[in-house]
Amino acid sequence: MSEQFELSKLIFGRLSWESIPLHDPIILATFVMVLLGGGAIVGALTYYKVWGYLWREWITSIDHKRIGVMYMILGIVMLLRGFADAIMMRIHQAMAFGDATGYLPPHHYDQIFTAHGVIMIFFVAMPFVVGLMNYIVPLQIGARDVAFPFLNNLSFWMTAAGAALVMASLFIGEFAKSGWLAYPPLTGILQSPGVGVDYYIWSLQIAGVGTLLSGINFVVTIVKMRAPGMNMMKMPVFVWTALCTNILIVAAFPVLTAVMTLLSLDRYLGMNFFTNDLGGNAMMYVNLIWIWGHPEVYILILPIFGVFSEIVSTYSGKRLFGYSSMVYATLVITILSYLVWLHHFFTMGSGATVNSFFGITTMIISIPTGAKIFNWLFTMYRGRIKFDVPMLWTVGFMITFVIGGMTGVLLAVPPADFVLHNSLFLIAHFHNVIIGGVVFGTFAAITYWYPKVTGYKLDPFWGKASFWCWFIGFYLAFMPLYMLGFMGVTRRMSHFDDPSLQIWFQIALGGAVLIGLGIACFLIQLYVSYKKRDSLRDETGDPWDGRTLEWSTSSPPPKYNFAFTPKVYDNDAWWHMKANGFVRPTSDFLAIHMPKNTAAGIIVAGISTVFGFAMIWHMWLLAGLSFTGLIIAIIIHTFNYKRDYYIPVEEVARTEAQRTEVLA
Amino acid sequence: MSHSAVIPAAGESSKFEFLERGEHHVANGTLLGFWLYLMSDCLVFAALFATYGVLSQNFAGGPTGADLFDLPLVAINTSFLLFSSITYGFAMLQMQQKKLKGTMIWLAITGVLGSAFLGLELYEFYHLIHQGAGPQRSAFLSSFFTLVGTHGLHVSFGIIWLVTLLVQLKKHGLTTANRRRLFCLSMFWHFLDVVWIGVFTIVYLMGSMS
Amino acid sequence: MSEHHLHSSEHHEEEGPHSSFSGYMIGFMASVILTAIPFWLVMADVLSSRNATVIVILGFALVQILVHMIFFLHMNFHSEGGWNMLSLIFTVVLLFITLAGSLWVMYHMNVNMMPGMMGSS
Amino acid sequence: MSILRTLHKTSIAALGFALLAGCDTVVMSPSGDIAAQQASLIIWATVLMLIVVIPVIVLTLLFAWRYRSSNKNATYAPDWDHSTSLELVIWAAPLAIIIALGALTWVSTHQLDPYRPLDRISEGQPVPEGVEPLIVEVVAMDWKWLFFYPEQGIAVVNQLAAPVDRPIKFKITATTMMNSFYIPALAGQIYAMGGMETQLHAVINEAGSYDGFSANYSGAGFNGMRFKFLGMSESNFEQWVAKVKSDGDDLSRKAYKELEVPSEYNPVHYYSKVEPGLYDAILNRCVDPGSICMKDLMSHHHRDDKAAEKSNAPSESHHAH
Repeated sequence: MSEQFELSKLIFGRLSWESIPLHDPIILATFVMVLLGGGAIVGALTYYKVWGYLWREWITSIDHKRIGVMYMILGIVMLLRGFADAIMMRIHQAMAFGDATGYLPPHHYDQIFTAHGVIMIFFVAMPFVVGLMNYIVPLQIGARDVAFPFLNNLSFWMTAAGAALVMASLFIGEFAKSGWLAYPPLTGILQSPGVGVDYYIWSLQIAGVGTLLSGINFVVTIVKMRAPGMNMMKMPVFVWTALCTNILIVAAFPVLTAVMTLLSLDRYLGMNFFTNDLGGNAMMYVNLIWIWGHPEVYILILPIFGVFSEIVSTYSGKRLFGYSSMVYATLVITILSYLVWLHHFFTMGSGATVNSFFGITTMIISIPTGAKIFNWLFTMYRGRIKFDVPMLWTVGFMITFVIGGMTGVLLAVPPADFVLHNSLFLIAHFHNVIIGGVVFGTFAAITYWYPKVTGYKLDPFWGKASFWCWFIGFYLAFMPLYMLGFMGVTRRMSHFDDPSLQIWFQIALGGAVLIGLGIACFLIQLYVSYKKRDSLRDETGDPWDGRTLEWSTSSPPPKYNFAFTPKVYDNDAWWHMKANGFVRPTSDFLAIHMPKNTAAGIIVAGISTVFGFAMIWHMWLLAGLSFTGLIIAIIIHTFNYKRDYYIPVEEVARTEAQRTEVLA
Repeated sequence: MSHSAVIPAAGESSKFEFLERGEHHVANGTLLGFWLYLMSDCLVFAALFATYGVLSQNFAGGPTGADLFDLPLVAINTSFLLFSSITYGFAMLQMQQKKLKGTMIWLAITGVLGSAFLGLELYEFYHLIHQGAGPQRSAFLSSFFTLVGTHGLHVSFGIIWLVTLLVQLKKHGLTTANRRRLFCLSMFWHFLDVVWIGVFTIVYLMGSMS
Repeated sequence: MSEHHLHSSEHHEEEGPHSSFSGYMIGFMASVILTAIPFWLVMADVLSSRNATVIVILGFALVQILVHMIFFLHMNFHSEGGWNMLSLIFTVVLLFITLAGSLWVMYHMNVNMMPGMMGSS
Repeated sequence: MSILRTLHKTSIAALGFALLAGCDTVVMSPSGDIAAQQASLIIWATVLMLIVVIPVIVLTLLFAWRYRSSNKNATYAPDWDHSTSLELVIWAAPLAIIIALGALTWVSTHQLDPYRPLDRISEGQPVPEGVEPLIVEVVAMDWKWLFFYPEQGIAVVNQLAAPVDRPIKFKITATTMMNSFYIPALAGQIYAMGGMETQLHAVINEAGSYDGFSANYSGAGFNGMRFKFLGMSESNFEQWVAKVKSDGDDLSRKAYKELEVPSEYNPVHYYSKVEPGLYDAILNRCVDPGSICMKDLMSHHHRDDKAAEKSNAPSESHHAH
């Protein structure tokens, strides 16, 4: 104990100069690049004096639209990191055959596949879907903001804080070498004494709080803040899927919090939940984390189903086929997603009855999912389909996703899973549904709603290029992995003996490169569209002849979204308004009650980051201080009773008059 | 019908009233939001109870619940919590009658009872650790300490909140915002009571039976 | 359901359920009794069968939870337009799935795998 | 089952390139009966699902083409959004397939349960009267495999041998990490975990040398945790055992402790003599002198329930159901 009281240990914990991986040229180069890039950005921001603007209008903003955009930016930035990990793995695996060891030492490779999984799920896919819901849901239900605007800002910064910790692990210490779900006993203190697993735990804990809060926020928003007349069965499908997703978040993330806590108690306090000895049981960890993990999959894909529902109906110029069965299918999936978790560990040996029960419940999910696919199909049927870029993504999704669904059901047959589990077939399967579903859906959504956010459309040429790169790249990258799975090749390998496998990995690398080009095309698209924004400008606010309320306001929408709250008569509310001679009001505006910006979100999240970092490095003094600081910051925030203000009527009138002028 | 929707010229009348002309009142969602938070907290406890359920027989040669639990102590502790529930109820009744002072007094009594509960629980923990039955001893004890400790941690936060709220009541009185907070804390406090019913039944009573 | 909710939201300042002294007292007395009996059952070892005691005290716990829900947490089907109750029911279902599912799964794993239980085989 | 095989062969053409190639792979054309049944299950399940998947893909492309906005000849019905009969089909078709697949799953999961002793050694060939399974005790270590042959009294690191057409019963545990014991040519995988014992019943039908490995990532040395599984004739197996016996060292507790030190890419190593009860001690985590075995710990506080627990304890026959 006495050494614990050594002052430097108390302050710095186990952090020392050795923790900075200066010996690793790859990391060092990355670090230098990040330093230069970051320095350039900071310099530019300072030079153009935009810090004040950023602070006032973005960082402290409680406007759901701004927060939504920040989530999307976070997602894109982290996508680049996650993809960098992916391409490094693909290059390494394509090289490491026979005598060649590849260019990554195993300890580095193991961190990369762990970081890739964690980043892509928690800090790419989650920010994307949460960001989309943030931007779109309030607009679609005719609301002016979310139910708890401050919490919304806090949620974002907590997610960003988690991402920051993961990024910090790259340069200070290491990340977990455990796979993205960090199964013990590998992640126990005996087998992983380093800081990697602690980075994993604290980044997920902090980001998890943010996600949970935003889940609660959106359930309340959707339940309480819908426009008059919009009853449940008149909500747009995207709102429905958002509701179910957020219900799942509220229901599932507590379990993640609990299981991460148990793992940290094992690691920090020497408890015995998941240890091999003294009665611990690692299988319980696997059981619990998948009780969270399976709903998580649906948290990601449900909103994307909503996105495609909106897009397919808009671009087919047609009502969505089978609205109510779409809603029921979503609800059924929501419930069932909580009943299938064991299919992730059939091979752990729970016996035939348990295995077949969970196998069959898993298959049942494919029924409502199949119904959704058919509903989109019959929305296209007898439509007038315009093949703008979002529709390309949609068709690409439908074809790709059914293949992923099929291989998923295959994996749900326990005896088949016995031979395919943990193989590259499994990897191919979930990339098939996540890329084919979540990623395609996100790009479709970005293209679809981009004009709403910025006021100009995205350049279709680069959009199409991006789509084809992604689409072909996906098949090239992952069909070989299906094959390799049949050859009995396991995931997470850093070296292979059998030279006949190499060609498949090389093809997969080609696919990954193509996907990289797809990402590049997307970034170019953003740039080109910005340059050409005048010719791509949309003045109407409704560039696609849309059907739902977000298209009834200007692009970008004013702070208050709607000068007057719309009344809803139909589930394609805006379509109905257009068809029945809606006239935009030009007078009699009222002052609008709005929430005020606050810095509390970033302060609380910032202190949380410090606390997480201190815990990771066993800096007990800092940990204690920052935890106390956290509580005090929250209490101080609760003493702030003046959280709202009125936008004066003149400002509303002025904003609306500008729009009238533009429309004329 | 034409599928190209044109925004009709101004002045054209419509048979639908498309806009809420007055100010649109949005119901405050705090109570529902807080309720949802409690539901999510419930699932944290579900995971802890499940863990306890699975590991509760894994004594690893160490002491069992029957060896360790002091039921009279638990009974006293339970009564503290039960009394604190009713005193919080009285605070709410005072609040309904718009009596600030009465609300604050009953709230303070609730806080004292909560602290007594916490003190007794800490005493129990100290005692257990002292006799070598700490959370590191076995999976059973890990899950026991974690489940009961998590509940205790919630009570601690409840007390911090309660004190904060007392200050805020003193400062601003029974405003709408403060009454809303009193409602939320009330839900939180009673929710902890509900969890405790599960704890004393499943952990202490069932654990004491050999 | 939501039509109703929308109307109820019009008079919005009426927040939180209204409670009464008698309500709290009934709840309190009931919980005292419902707490005392299980403690007595276990401490005095009243029932000879362990299983019977477990079932009875779990029954008491369940009833007491209901009492707390109704008299202290003021649960009913109307508050927040039924959403409180809906979310509670949903949570209880998930609670049941988590608890029963985990115990079921882990029981089977233990039976299949724990050497202590495999005994001499 | 012969129909299955025929279907297996004929469906190749229909299933297209991916599965065509798939049939040449170890998972799709294995050498052990269990794995073969698992492979044919994959084919069956895939065929069942393709009944829906192929029409969906075809219809997607067809509708996308036919109802493109430039095709003014196609019908346009912007308000058509419901058809009861169509929705019935939409829900019923997947439902029917899932019922079939569910039934298949239930039956096959029970039949191919790794805990279930074999009742046949290959298609149409029941296990001959009086043939007892060869017992192999498997320990996944950091990072190598240790195989005990209790009947032969030998142990081997990173090599496994078994006679063709004789059922094998694997009892599987691990020292620290969670691993997965997998020989694709023989049978599906099952986890190996410390303090736990999983089981696998399988049979190899063709002589040969097959890959075996851990399928579950278990840390730094995971990559080198590979071994060869040798299927051989009964007489060759006898010779192999004799060779192990003549060439091998002693596996005492002390030698085991040395072996237990984490290492990677271990060469094959033979042990001609094994200290009695060593596997049991590994499983019960009491190799270290003075440590108490888990099974004794478990029963320690169960004195009152001991009788009840014994009757609950699963017997071998229990799993046969």
